[in-house]
Amino acid sequence: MTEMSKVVRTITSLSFPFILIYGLYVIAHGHLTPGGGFQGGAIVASALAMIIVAFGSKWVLDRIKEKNISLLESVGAICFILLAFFGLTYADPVFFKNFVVDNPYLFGQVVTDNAANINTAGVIPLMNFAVGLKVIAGLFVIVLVLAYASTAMEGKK
Amino acid sequence: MSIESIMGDLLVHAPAMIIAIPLLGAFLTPIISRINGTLRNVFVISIMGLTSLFVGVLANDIFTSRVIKTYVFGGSQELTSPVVRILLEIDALSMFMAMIVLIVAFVAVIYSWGFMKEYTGLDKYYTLVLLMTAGMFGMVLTGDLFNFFVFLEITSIASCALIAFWTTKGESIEAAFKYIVISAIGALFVLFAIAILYGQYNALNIATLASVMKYTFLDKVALVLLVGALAMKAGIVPMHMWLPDSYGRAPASVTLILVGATQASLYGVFRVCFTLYGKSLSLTNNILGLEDGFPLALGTSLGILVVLLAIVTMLVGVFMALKQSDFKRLIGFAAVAEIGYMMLGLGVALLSIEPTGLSGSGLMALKGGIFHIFNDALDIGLMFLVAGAVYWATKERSLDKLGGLARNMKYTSIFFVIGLFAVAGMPPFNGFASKLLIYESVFQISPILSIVAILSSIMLLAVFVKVFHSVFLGPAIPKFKNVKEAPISLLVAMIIISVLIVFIGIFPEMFLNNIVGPATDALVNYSGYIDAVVLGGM
Amino acid sequence: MIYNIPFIAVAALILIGLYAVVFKRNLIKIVIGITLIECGVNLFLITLGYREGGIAPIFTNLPSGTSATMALPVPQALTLTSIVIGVAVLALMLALVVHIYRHYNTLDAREVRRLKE
Amino acid sequence: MLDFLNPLLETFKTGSGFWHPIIWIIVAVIALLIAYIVRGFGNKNYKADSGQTQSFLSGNPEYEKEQMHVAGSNVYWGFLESLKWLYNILNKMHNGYINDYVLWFVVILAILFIVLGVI
Repeated sequence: MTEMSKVVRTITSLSFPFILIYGLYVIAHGHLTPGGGFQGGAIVASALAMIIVAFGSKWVLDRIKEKNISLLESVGAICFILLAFFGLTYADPVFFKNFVVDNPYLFGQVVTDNAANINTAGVIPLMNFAVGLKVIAGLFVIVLVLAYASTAMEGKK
Repeated sequence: MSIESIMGDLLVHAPAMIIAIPLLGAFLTPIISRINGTLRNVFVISIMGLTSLFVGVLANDIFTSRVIKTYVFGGSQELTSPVVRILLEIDALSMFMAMIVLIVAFVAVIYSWGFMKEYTGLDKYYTLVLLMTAGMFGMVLTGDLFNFFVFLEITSIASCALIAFWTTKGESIEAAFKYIVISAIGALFVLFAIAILYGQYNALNIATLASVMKYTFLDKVALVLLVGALAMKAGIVPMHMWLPDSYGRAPASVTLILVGATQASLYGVFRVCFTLYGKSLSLTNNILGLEDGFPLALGTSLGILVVLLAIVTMLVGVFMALKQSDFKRLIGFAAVAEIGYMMLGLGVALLSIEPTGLSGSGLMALKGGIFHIFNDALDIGLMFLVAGAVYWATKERSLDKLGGLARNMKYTSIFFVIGLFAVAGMPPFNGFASKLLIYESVFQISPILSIVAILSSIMLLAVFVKVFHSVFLGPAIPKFKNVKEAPISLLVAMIIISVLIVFIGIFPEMFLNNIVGPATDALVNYSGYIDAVVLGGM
Repeated sequence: MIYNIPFIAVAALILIGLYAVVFKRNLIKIVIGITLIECGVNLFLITLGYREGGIAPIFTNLPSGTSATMALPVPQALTLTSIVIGVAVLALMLALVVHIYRHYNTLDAREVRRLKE
Repeated sequence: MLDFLNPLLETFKTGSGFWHPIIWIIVAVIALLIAYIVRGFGNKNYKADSGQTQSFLSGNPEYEKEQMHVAGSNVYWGFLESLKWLYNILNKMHNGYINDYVLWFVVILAILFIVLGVI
């Protein structure tokens, strides 16, 4: 896919940060509102897909290697599983234990009133971040590679 | 910390670790393979070794004490009723299947070291292999229907990507596409059936569902969808066509794991028939929906169908295998025929089930069928490994062009002979023991079934004698004058499987009493499975 | 009657999807058929979780002092899982179709059959 | 002392019959020994590299060794030929269309629906 017209590229550049922020918001508020790692990650990845469509897959591949994105995806998955493993290192060990609950600093507070308190839910937001990272990288690399493959096929004809 | 407390901790967390360690290894592999290829191979093998430690500890406990173990994720281990936790439930049959999965995955990883050396993209290959292993472990260990679906999909996606690993070959891609279409549709119908059950009983846990199963109209629909879809994933004729395609075109190491994946689906069929619908098997329903005609028990009507499908599976498998000229595709059809034996055991057990339970020849047939799952994984797996070694050495898969390889590949041809006798059910190898169980117990139900099974076994022998003749015997062909023996890792993989084949073949009764027997008892005794999770039993 | 419409839609989606997989020759259409089946199953799951007059199952969304019915979140979680899996399967199938087109120069299912008999 | 061997040496019981692999192996070894002894009674005046080892094809010239190998698809030619009617059906079944693979699944589902009395 070659790059599209200047109008499209400008609009994409303008709207990209907003979509990005919205996606990150959905990831970060996964434990309070409908959404979470996958949904927010899909939103961010659609912003990145928009970049691929507007600027062309070759432009993107010049800037970031597909191998590095795959690495990022692995990191997301490892974070998720390690969070599950950490549950084994605390008292009363269970796999997937919510081990950060009951501390006042990191998502550890217990919900007492009806207000939307983001600093709650323990390990769930952390897992949402991990899943979000994995989904962003995974969907991005899928779209990128598929777009590049179809470009290569057009070039062959 | 004393040894006992460490062993106790290992045992408590073993069910989760069996799934989690391959999963962790899968995602660590891309990072480690950036350092060094050899380090990655060692890492993957050590991950499998660590997993086998947990499998060993858990299997030792389950087969000696014959208890059903549960593991609850993320909460206290005490179960409350109704069960709303995500849990693993491991009885002897699950453990039996987990052992098969472990053996095929471990051997495949060792085999891959030499077999896949010359190809690129191995970080993804090993990631997918470990992911697939985790998926298969999940399928056999889970106590939750929805998790079964999730692990089924993980296994299908990973194995599809592995079948298409040689993307330079059009046939591999075609086989992978056919496989993913079949498995996507199968898995979606499984999910539909799960949704039907969930909508009725508001539960996803297999034990809970089995305890409240009322066998209504919708339950019948769910049973049909589950059995149909899982049978397709297991490769029952006439839904087997994807199986020779994908077995024939995947790399040999992947094919070995695919055998395990197919049998994990077969485990699903066994579990659905005997545990989920265990209480309903002796209930009567009218065939064709007639008000007063043909009242048959569910077990009988399902059993007749399964037996018919099993007969067709055996016959079509061997007849198609006889005419193949592609080495691995031929073994794929032989694998179809072997699946028929397990289904025959299942079908005869369903036919002879009574309200009081299963006993006598029906139980023996079921034992034979379950025993044969293990033997089939080893025998057919060894055949595929030999085919892979021949392909590694000659880069040729057509039986018409191969010949005279026994001169250069002595050890490989010895392993082929062992596999040939084992597949064909010749004493003293393991295939004979399980097939003898099936023949003799099926003979009590209907002699014709037994005759067909023996005939199909004889034809399997004929099929593999043809392969032996055209690949290993005959004059040396100039093209293959300088063919080398397979490298050491391929030989080690084949030795492991051969030793298991001979060991089980010489000591079948010990294996039957200590491993197959508890597995069969656990499968038949559905109330034990329910009691382990649902408080207050049924 | 009005409550049956989702179930009719489920049956229609699954049957249309199966029709597409069984009778359409274009590989892309087969992929679309599988996606339709998946949509049908997802719709079925999400319909099971519907409660009349229920509100979204968010803990902090419940007006204080009232006891409104919340929709059950389990089917929604199941649907989300199924959608995630569906994305992976769809991506894989499309990647394979791209490769098939590269090797066979056609998307006709009747010609993509080097593996037969 | 050798008690641990006892579970290994049990007879394999199938419910209606039994089989002991060790005894079978002993018998097989004895049979092979007898065959080897009988082989010793064979013709002593066999000489390699003489006219004895030449194959005689009714006076026809002998082909090169490479051409004498019966290729894989020619084995069981007669069997396949006589069962042609069966193989025609099977070949039609295995036509490689992905659509038909799914169609078979639908057919089996329909049969299951009928047999289990849903419809």
